Amino acid sequence: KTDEPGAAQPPGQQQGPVKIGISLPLTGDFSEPGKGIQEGYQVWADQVNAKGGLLGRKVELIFRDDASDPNRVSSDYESLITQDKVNLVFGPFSSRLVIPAAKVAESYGMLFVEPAGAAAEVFEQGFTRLFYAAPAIAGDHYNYLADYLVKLPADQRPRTAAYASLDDPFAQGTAYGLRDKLAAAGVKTVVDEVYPPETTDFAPIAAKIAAAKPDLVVGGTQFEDSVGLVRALQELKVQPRLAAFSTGPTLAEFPAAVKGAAEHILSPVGWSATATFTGNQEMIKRYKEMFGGDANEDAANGYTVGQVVEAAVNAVKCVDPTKECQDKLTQHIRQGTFDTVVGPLSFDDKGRPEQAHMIQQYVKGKIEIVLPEQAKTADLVYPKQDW
Amino acid sequence: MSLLLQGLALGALTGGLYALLASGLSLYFGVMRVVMVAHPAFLFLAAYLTYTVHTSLGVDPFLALPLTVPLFFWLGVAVQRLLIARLAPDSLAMMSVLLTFGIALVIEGLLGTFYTGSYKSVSMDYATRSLTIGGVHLPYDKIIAFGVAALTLAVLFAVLVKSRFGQALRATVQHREAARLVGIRTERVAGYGFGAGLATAAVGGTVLALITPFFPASHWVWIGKLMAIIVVGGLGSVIGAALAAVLLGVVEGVVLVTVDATWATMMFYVFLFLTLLARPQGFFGGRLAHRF
Amino acid sequence: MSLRTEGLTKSFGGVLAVNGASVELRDGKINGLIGPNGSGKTTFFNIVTGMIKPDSGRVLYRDRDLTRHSPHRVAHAGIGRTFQLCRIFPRLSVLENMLVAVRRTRLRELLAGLRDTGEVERARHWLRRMGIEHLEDAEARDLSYGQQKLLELAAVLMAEPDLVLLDEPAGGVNPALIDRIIHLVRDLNAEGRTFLVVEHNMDMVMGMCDHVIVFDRGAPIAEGPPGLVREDPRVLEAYLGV
Amino acid sequence: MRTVSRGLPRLLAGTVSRGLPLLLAAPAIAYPWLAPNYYLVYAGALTVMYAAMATSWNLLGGFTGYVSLGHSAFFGLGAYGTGLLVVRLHVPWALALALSALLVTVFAVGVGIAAVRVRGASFVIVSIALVSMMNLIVQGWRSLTGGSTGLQVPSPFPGLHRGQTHMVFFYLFLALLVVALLSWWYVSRSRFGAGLRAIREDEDKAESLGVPTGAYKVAAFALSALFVALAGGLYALWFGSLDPIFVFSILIASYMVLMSLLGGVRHLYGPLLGALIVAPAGEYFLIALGETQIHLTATGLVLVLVVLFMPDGILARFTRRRAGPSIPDETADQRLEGVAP
Amino acid sequence: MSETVLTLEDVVAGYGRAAPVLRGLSVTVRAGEVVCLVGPNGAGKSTALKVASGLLTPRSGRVLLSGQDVTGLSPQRLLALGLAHVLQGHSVFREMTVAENVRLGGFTVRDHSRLNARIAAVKELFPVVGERWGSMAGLLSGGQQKQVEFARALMLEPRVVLLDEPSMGLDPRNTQVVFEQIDLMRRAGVAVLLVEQNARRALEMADVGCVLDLGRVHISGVARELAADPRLGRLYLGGAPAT
Ligand SMILES: Nc1ncnc2c1ncn2[C@@H]1O[C@H](COP(=O)(O)OP(=O)(O)OP(=O)(O)O)[C@@H](O)[C@H]1O
Ligand SMILES: Nc1ncnc2c1ncn2[C@@H]1O[C@H](COP(=O)(O)OP(=O)(O)OP(=O)(O)O)[C@@H](O)[C@H]1O
Ligand SMILES: [Mg+2]
Ligand SMILES: [Mg+2]
Repeated sequence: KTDEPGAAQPPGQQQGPVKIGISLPLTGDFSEPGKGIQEGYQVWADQVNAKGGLLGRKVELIFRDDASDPNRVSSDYESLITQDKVNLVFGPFSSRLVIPAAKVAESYGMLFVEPAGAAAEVFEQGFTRLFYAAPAIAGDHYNYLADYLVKLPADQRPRTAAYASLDDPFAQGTAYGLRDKLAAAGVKTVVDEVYPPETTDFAPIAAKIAAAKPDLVVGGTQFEDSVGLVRALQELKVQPRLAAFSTGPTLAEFPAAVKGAAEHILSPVGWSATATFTGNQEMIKRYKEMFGGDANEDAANGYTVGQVVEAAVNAVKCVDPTKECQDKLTQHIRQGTFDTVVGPLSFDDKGRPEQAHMIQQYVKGKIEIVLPEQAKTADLVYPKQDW
Repeated sequence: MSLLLQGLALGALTGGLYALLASGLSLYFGVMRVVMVAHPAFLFLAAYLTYTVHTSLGVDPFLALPLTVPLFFWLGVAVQRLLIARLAPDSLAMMSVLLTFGIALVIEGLLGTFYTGSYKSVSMDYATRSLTIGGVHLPYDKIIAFGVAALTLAVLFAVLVKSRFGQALRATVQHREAARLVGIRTERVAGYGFGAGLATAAVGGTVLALITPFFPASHWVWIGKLMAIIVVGGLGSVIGAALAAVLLGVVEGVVLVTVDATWATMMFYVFLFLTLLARPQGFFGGRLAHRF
Repeated sequence: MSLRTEGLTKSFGGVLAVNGASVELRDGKINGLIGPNGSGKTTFFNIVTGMIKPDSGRVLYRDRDLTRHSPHRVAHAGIGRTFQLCRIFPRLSVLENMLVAVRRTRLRELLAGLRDTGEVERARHWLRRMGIEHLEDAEARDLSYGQQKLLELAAVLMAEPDLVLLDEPAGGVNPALIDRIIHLVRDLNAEGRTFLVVEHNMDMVMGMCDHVIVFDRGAPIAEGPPGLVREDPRVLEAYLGV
Repeated sequence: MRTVSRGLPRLLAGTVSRGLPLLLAAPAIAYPWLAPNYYLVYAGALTVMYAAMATSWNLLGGFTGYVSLGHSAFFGLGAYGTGLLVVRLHVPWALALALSALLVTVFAVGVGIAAVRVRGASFVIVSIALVSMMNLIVQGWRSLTGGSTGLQVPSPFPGLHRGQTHMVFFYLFLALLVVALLSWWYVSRSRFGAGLRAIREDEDKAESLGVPTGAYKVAAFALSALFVALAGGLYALWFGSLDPIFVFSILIASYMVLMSLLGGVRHLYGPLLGALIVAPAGEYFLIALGETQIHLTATGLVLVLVVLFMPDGILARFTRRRAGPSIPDETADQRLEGVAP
Repeated sequence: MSETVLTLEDVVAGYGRAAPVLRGLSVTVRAGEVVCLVGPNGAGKSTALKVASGLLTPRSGRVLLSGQDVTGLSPQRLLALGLAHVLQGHSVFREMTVAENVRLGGFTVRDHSRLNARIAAVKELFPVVGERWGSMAGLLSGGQQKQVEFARALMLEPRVVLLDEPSMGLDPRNTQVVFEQIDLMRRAGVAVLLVEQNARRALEMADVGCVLDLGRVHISGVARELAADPRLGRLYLGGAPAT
C-alpha cells in the first residue's frame, strides 16, 4: 500500500504546499464552535501565507466535516492521512471527538495539537503526541475563581453551593473542578445535579436549587442549558450571591437569550479580546476583515493551534508526515514554551497545558475580565445583583 | 414537602404542553393511521419561523400565529396530498414512519442550512416571571403554555368530535370508498385533517420557542417522549394522549425533584413498557378489539 | 366424542354474544351451525379456537380441556378453521400459503428445508384435490375470490385437522363453486373428518349436513337432523322467519 | 401445466443465484488487497459492517414485517458489552465478543416478549423508545460505562499497525456478513421462515394455522439482535472509542432500514445491495455537501423517494411479478361451449 | 317501456396498469326495473358497479344517467344526481357508532326533519340498527354490519341503486327483508342494478338477467327464463334448487 507506515513518501510530498488535514464538526450538535475553530485556522493560514508560508511553502488547509459524529471523525483523519497524505493534522472540536481522532493520529505517528479537548479523560489515554493548545484543562477552568472565593474573609465566603451540570465530559469537568476545590475549603455542596443532554425543562432542577437556597450556583453548562437554567432560576426566584456558568455566557447570543439576567454572571474564559498577547490584536483585526464579525474564543483556540505548530516547524525545520519529522516536532513542543494569543503555553508530559483560564463577568452589560488580578479590566462584583 | 408540591405543579403545567405537542401526533394516527415522526421537526420549524417573525418585526411571538397556523395548515394539506396519499394503504402505518422520518431529516437539514447550527431563542419579559401561590412558583410562560394547550385541544376536540368535518374525516379513514359513496370529498377531507394536525404543530412550536432555546437537531429529543405519550394514552386517542401527557408530565416533575433528570426521562419509557405488558392497546385506546 | 362445550359464556360490554352454550358435536359427521345474524356463531368459533377467552365455561376436545389455550395450541390439537371473510396470505405464493400450517413443532422440523421434506408433495396433493394445482406459483392475491376460498380450505387441511370449522364457506361464492365445495366437504367427511359449518345458505345446509344445531341469542335452541330442525317451530320463529 | 411461474423468492432456484455467491465472494475477498490505500480498506470494512447489520435487521424486518428503528440498541449493547468485558474484567476479546452477544440475545428475548405484543406502528414507536432508553441507561450509569466520557477499548491486535487492523476487521465483518446471509437463507427455506412470512401477511390467520406466532416473533427478534450485537462487539474492538450518544443512535438503525428497503426486504441480497449503495453514497454526500447540513436533506430525500417509488426495493424491480390479478379457471368461451347464446 | 335511467356503453375498465377487467360491457337499466348481474367470482360484476357510481373511471366507453353523459364524474356528483351504491363486503365505518354510520348516509342532506324521518324508517326495517344504535359498528356481527350498510344506503331516496351482493352473510329473514326492500324500490320507480350470488333467488325477482363472464355480458334476457335454462343453470347457477 502507498500508505504503509514507513513507505517512502512520493517526492512531490517534499515540495508543493504544506497540506494540513482537519476534521471539524461543521454540522450537527457542535457545529457552532466547529465553525469558529475553522475560522481561527483560516485566519492563521492566511497570515502565515502572507508571511511567505511554512519553511517557504504555502499552507493549504483541507477541511472535512465530521457532523459531530465520532465515527466520521476517525474516518476523516484516516482518509486525510492515508489518502490525501497531509503533512500535518490539526485537532477537531470537543473532547468527545478528540479522543477517537487522536487515536488515528497516534497510530499513524502524527503530531496532534488540538484546540478543544479539555476533559481530563483526554489526557489519560496514553497519547504521546497530543497537546491541548489552550490555557487549562476543564478541571482547572475555575481555578482563579476558586482561589478568590477561598481567600475571602470567612463571613463573606459563600457557605453553600449548588452545582448543576450537563452530562458531558467537558461541561461536567469544569463544574466539578470548582466543586472539589470549594468542598475542600469547606463550602457545603447542597445540590449536585447532572442532567442528560436531551433535557429541555430546567424548572424542576431550579426547584431543587430553590429549595436548598444556596449562596453560590454553578452550572457546568453549554449554551442551551445555561440559558434554560438562568431562566428557570429567575422564574423560581432563586437569588444566589454568585452565579457562574461555563461556555454559555461567553457566546454572543447569551445576553439576548436571558434578557436582563446576564448581569454579574461569571464564566471562565481562555481568551480575551482585549489582551495584548502575541498576535492577538493582529488576529482580531484579520478576523474582522475576513469574516466581518468579532473573533470569539473558539476562533482564538484554532489560531493558537496554528501558532504552536508554526513555532515548532520553524524551530525543527521540517514539515513531513514522516516519523522522524513528526517525532522531532513532538519533542520540541513537549519541551518548549510558546507565545500565543492566549498567552504563553507549555505542556506537561501528557500534553496538558499548565496555565489557567481567566474569569469573565457581565458588568453593566459588558463582558469584563475580573480575574486574575494581572489581566483584569474590571473588579469582580460580589454579591451579584438580583435577576 | 413544598419541593414535592413545586415538582407536582411544574409537572402538571409541563404535562399540559406535552398534551398539546402530542395531540397532533394522536390526530394523525387516530384518524389517519399515519405515524408522523416528523411532527417534532415541524414543531421546531414553527419555532424558527416564530423566531424570524419575532426578531425581524420585533413583535410578540404569539403574533406569529396568524401567519404560521394557516401556513402549516396548507403545508399539511400539501404533505398529505402529495406524499402520504401515495403510500399503499396496506402498509400505510409502517411506510409512513419511514416517509416522515425522511421528511424530518429534510427539515433538519434545511433548518441547519438557513439558520446555521447554533441555538436560537425567543425571550419575552413575561417569560421570566412567575406567580407564587403558597410558596409554589408557577412560571408565567408555563401557565401561558398550559392555557394555549388547553384552548387548542378544546378547539381540536370540538372540530373532530362535533363537527361534520370531523365525522367526514373519520369516515374517510375507515373506509374511503364508502365515504366517497355517501358524498364525502375524501381527498380534500384527508388533506384538511393532516393540515389540522400540522396547525397544532404551529401553535406548539410557538409555545416551545417561548420556553426553550432550540437548534435544528432539537427535534430528536422530543420524538421518543411524544411517542411514549401517545402509546401510553392509546394510539389514536386524542383524549387518551392528553391524559397520558399530563400524567407523565407530573411523574416527570416529581421524579426530577426527588431523584434526577436521567430517571425522570426514563419514566417515559418505563411507563411505555409497563403499558405494553399490562395493556398493549394503551390505556384509553383500542376500544376496537380485533375481529376475526 | 370430538368437541364438547359446557356453558360457554362471553359478553362484550353489555352484549351477551354467547350465553351458556353447551354443544356436542357428532363425531365423524358434518355438523351445521345456523342462527340469525348476531346470534353468536362466529364468537363461538372464536372461543373454541382460542382467539377469544370466554368469561366462563369449558371447551373439551377428545376429553382434553382446551379452554383458554392459545390458537396455535388449539390448531395443534387438531382443530382447523376458516374465516367468515376469506383470509389467505396475499403476498405469498399459493404453495407457500400451504406450507405455513404446522402440526408438529420440533425444532429440527421447523428448521429443515421445506423442499427437502415430503411437505411439498402433501401440499400439491391438497391443491390437486381443490383443483388449483396449476396455480401453485401464483401469488395468492392474484387468485379469484373463489380460488382463494379453495386455497384457504386447502391450507387448513395441510395441518391434517380432525375437526374443521367452516365459517360461511358459501358466502360470496358463485353457485357453481358452492356445489364443488359441498362435494369436497362430503369427500373429506367420508375420510373421517368431522365438520362444523356455519352457513346461511339453507340449500347448502339442508343438502350437506347430517346434524344441525340452531343458535339463538348465544345458545343452542334446537338440534337434530336437517329435515326435523327445519320444521321445528322455534327455529321457524327465530331463524327462518316468514 | 405450469403456465404461471413467477418471482417467488425461491432463492436457490435459478442458476444465477447459485453462481451469485461465488461471483460476489471473489472480489469481496480480494478487495483489501486491491484497495490502493488503507482508507479505502477502512471504508470497505465499514460498508461490510453495515451490510452485515442490514442483513441481520432483515431477519426480523424482511420476514415478519416488523420495522424496528431500535436495532441500534443491540448494536450499542453489543459494543458496550464487549468493551466492558474486555476493559473491566479483562476477558479475552473473542470470548468477550461471544459472551456479550449472548447476553444481548437474552436481553432481546426479554424485550421482544414485551415489544412484539404490539404490531405495526406501535412496534416502531417501542423500538425507538428502546434506543433512547439504552442511551439514557448507559449514559447515566457512569461508574460502569464511563457515561458521557465514553469507553476506550484497547485494540485486540496491538502488534498490528492501524492499516493491518482494518484488513483484519474487514475479514471479520465479512465473515459475519456471510453468517448472516446464510442464516437468512437457511431460515427463508425452512418452515420457520414460512411461518415468519405468514406473520407478516396475517398474524391471526397464521396463529389459527398452528404457528406459535409469539414464539416465532421473539425468536426472529432475538436472532436478528444476536447478529447486530456481534457487529457492535466487533465495532467496539475495531474502533476502540464508544460514545453512548453515537452508538445508541436512531440514525444507525435507520440506515439499516434504509439499506434493506432500498435493496429489497424480500430478497437475500437486498440489504447487501442497499448497503453497497447507501454507505458509499453517505460518504459522498458528506464530502460533496458537507459544508452545510444539506447532506441530511439529501439523505432524507432519498428515503422519501425510496418509500414513495420503490417500497419493494431495487431487486423487486428485476423480479417483478407479471401484472394482472385474478386467474380465471377457464375462459368464458370454454365455459359457454355448448350453451345456447 | 319506461325511460332508461342508467346505461353502460362499451365500457372498458381495469385497475392500475393491469389488463382490463371489463372488456366492452354494456348494460341498461330502466326506471322501475331490477337488472340482475350474475356470473363467476372475478367476472367483473363489482367493477361494473364501481364504474357506474364513479369510483372507477373507465378507460373507454360511456356511462349515461338519464341520457346525460356522466363518465368520469365523481361519486359525490353522481350521488347528487340520485345514484346510490352499496359496496360488496364490509364497508361500515368500523370505529364509528351505528348512529354515526346511519347519519353519514345522509351526509349531503341538511334538512334535519327529513333525516330523522328516514332514520325512524330504517330503524323499523332493521330492528338491530335501533337496538345497537350506540355501539361501535365494527363490533357488530358480519350480518349485522351488512344491515347497517343497507340502512345507510336507504337514508337518501335515490333514483338509481347499485347493490353489490346485499344478501351476503344475511340470515334468511334479513335476506327476505332486503329483497322486499328491492321490490318496494322497484315499485316506487327506482332503477336497481343488482349483483347477487344467490342467483336463483335474485333472478326470480329480477326483471332482466345478465350473465357476466370475463368482463362481458355473454347472455342476457328475461330473468325468469334465464333461471330456468338448465345448461346455463349448471354452469352459473349451481345445482338445481332444493325445495
Ligand atoms: N369484539 C366484540 N365486541 C363487542 N361486541 C361483539 C364483539 N364480537 C361480537 N360482538 C357481538 O356479539 C354478537 C354475536 O356476534 P357474532 O359475530 O358471534 O354473530 P354471528 O352469529 O357470527 O352473526 P353473523 O351471522 O351475522 O355472522 C353480536 O351482537 C355482536 O355485535
Ligand atoms: N382494487 C383492485 N385492484 C386490482 N384489481 C382488482 C381490484 N378490485 C378487483 N380487482 C380484480 O378485478 C377483477 C374483477 O373483480 P370484481 O370484484 O369486479 O369481480 P366480481 O365479479 O365482483 O367477483 P365476486 O363475485 O368475487 O365479487 C378480479 O380479477 C379482481 O382480482
Ligand atoms: Mg358470523
Ligand atoms: Mg364482487
